[in-house]
Amino acid sequence: MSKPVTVTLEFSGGLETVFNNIKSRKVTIPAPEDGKTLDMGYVVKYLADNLLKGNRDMFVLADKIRPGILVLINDADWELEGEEEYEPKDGDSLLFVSTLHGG
Amino acid sequence: MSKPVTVTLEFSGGLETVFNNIKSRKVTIPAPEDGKTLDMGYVVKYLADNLLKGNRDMFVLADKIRPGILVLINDADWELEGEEEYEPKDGDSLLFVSTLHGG
Amino acid sequence: ETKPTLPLPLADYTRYSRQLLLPQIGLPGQIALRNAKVLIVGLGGLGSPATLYLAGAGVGTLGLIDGDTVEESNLHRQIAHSEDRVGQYKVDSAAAAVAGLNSGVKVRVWREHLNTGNVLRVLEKEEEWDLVLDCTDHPSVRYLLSDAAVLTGKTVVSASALRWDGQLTVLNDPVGEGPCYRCVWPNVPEKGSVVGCGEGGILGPVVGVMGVLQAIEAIKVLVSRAPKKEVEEKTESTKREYRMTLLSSYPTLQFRSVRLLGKRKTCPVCGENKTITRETIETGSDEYIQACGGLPSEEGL
Amino acid sequence: ETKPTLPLPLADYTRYSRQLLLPQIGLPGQIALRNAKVLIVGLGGLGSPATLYLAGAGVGTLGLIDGDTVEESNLHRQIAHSEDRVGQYKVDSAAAAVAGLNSGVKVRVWREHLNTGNVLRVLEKEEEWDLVLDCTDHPSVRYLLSDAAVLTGKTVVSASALRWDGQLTVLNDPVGEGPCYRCVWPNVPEKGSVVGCGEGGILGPVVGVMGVLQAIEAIKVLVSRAPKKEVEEKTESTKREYRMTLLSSYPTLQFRSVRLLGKRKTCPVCGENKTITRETIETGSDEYIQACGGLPSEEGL
Ligand SMILES: [Zn+2]
Ligand SMILES: [Zn+2]
Repeated sequence: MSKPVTVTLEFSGGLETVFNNIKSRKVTIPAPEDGKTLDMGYVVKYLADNLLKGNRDMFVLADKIRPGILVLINDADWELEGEEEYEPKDGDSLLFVSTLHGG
Repeated sequence: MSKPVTVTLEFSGGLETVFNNIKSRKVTIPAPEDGKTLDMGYVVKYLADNLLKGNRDMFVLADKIRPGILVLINDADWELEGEEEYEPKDGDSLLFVSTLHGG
Repeated sequence: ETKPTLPLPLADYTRYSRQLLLPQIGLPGQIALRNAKVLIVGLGGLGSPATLYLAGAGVGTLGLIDGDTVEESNLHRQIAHSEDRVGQYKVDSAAAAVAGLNSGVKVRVWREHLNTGNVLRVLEKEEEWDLVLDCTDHPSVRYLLSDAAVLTGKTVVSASALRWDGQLTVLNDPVGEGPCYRCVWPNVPEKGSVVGCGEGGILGPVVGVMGVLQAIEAIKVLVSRAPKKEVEEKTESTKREYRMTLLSSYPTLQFRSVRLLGKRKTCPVCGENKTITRETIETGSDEYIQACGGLPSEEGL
Repeated sequence: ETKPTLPLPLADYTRYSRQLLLPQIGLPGQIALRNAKVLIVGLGGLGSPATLYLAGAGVGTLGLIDGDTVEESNLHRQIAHSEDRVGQYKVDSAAAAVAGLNSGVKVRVWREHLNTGNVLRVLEKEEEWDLVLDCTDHPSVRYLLSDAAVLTGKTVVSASALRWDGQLTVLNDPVGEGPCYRCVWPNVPEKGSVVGCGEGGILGPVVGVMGVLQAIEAIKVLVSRAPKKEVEEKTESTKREYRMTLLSSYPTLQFRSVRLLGKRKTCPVCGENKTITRETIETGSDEYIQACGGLPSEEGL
């Protein structure tokens, strides 16, 4: 069974507007109640259910990160780390970046 | 007696030109042979004696960091950390920044 | 004016003296800049400073493409334009600014938006560009330009900005090796789905910083292709990393450099199963229409 | 043009619409910018873009001081100037650029270098500046300007650049609380002692980025003094930190933000034993002369 992890959560590119204008914050993610693994898939759903204040569709589609959002674990694309299966460690930085199109 | 430490050494603002154009490099600083403490005062002298390739006066004056150079330990002014007496730990980032005046 | 023995016109040694002093530029770098042809797509908040700084640096030929005209509400951030050029095509206004700053730069203009009908012609047939700057304000055009750049073998220096934030990446660099826009953003957003489609505010110098950074990265790409210089920087030899620079300027100024995945095997334009080709572009795949409200932008962000 | 009931001229709502949309600016912020008076010291590589972007943003009054005239070798990086203004005072050339971009901005010019004889007059007596930008190219002037700003209670947005590198700090902010230039760089360098005195190369967009960042920081300082806005950012409440932003753009683009010591008790201008006063400045302490070759700069970096 997983333990809770404390990570630094960061939002950029406008995503902060659906997370109560958080740019950067330390957050403790509790272990899943069903005894499952505390992985990034769970973190995304947890954030959408608990921290998100605005339009849920801006962040997830059917509980998956939505197109146009880059997820970075310790400043590297999460696909380099195993994507939804990565199990965050205490002190990890999780950065969610929305594509910008303006010019 | 001190043990060797492995730090990331970085130079900015033109100081890299007297350090063989190193911008960033992992370096292991050996323990002082005289059994003294491996502190920042020692590190500065060690760098001047061993890594510096150009004009020594650009980096030190009488073995002390010269005016116009900011020393940052893990991105904070070394005076916040104890200056010459700070004992670097493995993994520390030591950044030496020369003042720039151009505009 | 040019003595046959001088590799640059005599006046250039004075004009670019402060830049020639840089060992990473020097004479080979300046010659590379002079011979370079750079296409700038979009003459708004990004394209304005990018164009001025590339002109200042002595890039020999600049191509400018944009179908918009200058409006007064552009002037808070689009510093290549001016009040007395309101109503002109942005490319003509920017060409005037270039002529004022550096009359030695050749400028070609296209008074049209980049679209599926003209992209291959502009990118490849009408001029041999060494580099392309994505300074557009629309996701559809970003995908289209990147696709066409992969197909025609061009590196793209891409930037974007909104509100207080900015993003910068150099795409398809080295050509055929680096990731493209689709490798970085594989899922084309639909209209209304992403923060940033539609109307959002923007601070002038925020988009300005991103445009100036594009000029730095463009100069580095062009100069890196010059014959090797005397001084080579000593850097840790590491596997080539692809990065994106993020700016977040409010409440505190913060830049970060994040590591990208690199080229994606599943990318439809540079991956193993290519479904985007010259032909699909020329026949006008409607994918570009769907993204974030379609082609072309009339908003003039 | 202005209806008595409107807090801004009607045309401003259109002109600054994209900036008014930002909740951190909004109407109170735009009014603060319109009422603001900003002094820009140095109209070279930093001052050029800083001036243009502040003018674009609608800062009501800009003061420009510089004793240099425009030379052709400036134009690769000093984008507020132009070929047909070579030979003019830089302040007049920059004023022309401001007038072209935003004729609503009032401009005052001083065709002289900042020195011990004029600094208190320009900073305090002739106009009530809300903010000062240090865009100079000389260490002596940087110390002099910072000293005078502390003594007259002005915040300074200070930047510098050389080769591929840049540095940015906001000094004396909040006024009386934040560190000054001497708190950051307590030991005045002597001529020839520091990399960067004398002739060094510079890439245009590198100094350009730093100047545009000055404009961002200046706008934030000015807007932060406006009456509180509706939306307040939620940030971790932490002790006020003072930071310097460093740019290193070669071989890879890298910004970092480093934490400064803050105000220094031993600082001769803002510490416990003040040895620098209005009087020592006005009588022309020769300390400013010693630093890095003395006042004023004739090099026009
Ligand atoms: Zn691709
Ligand atoms: Zn001080």
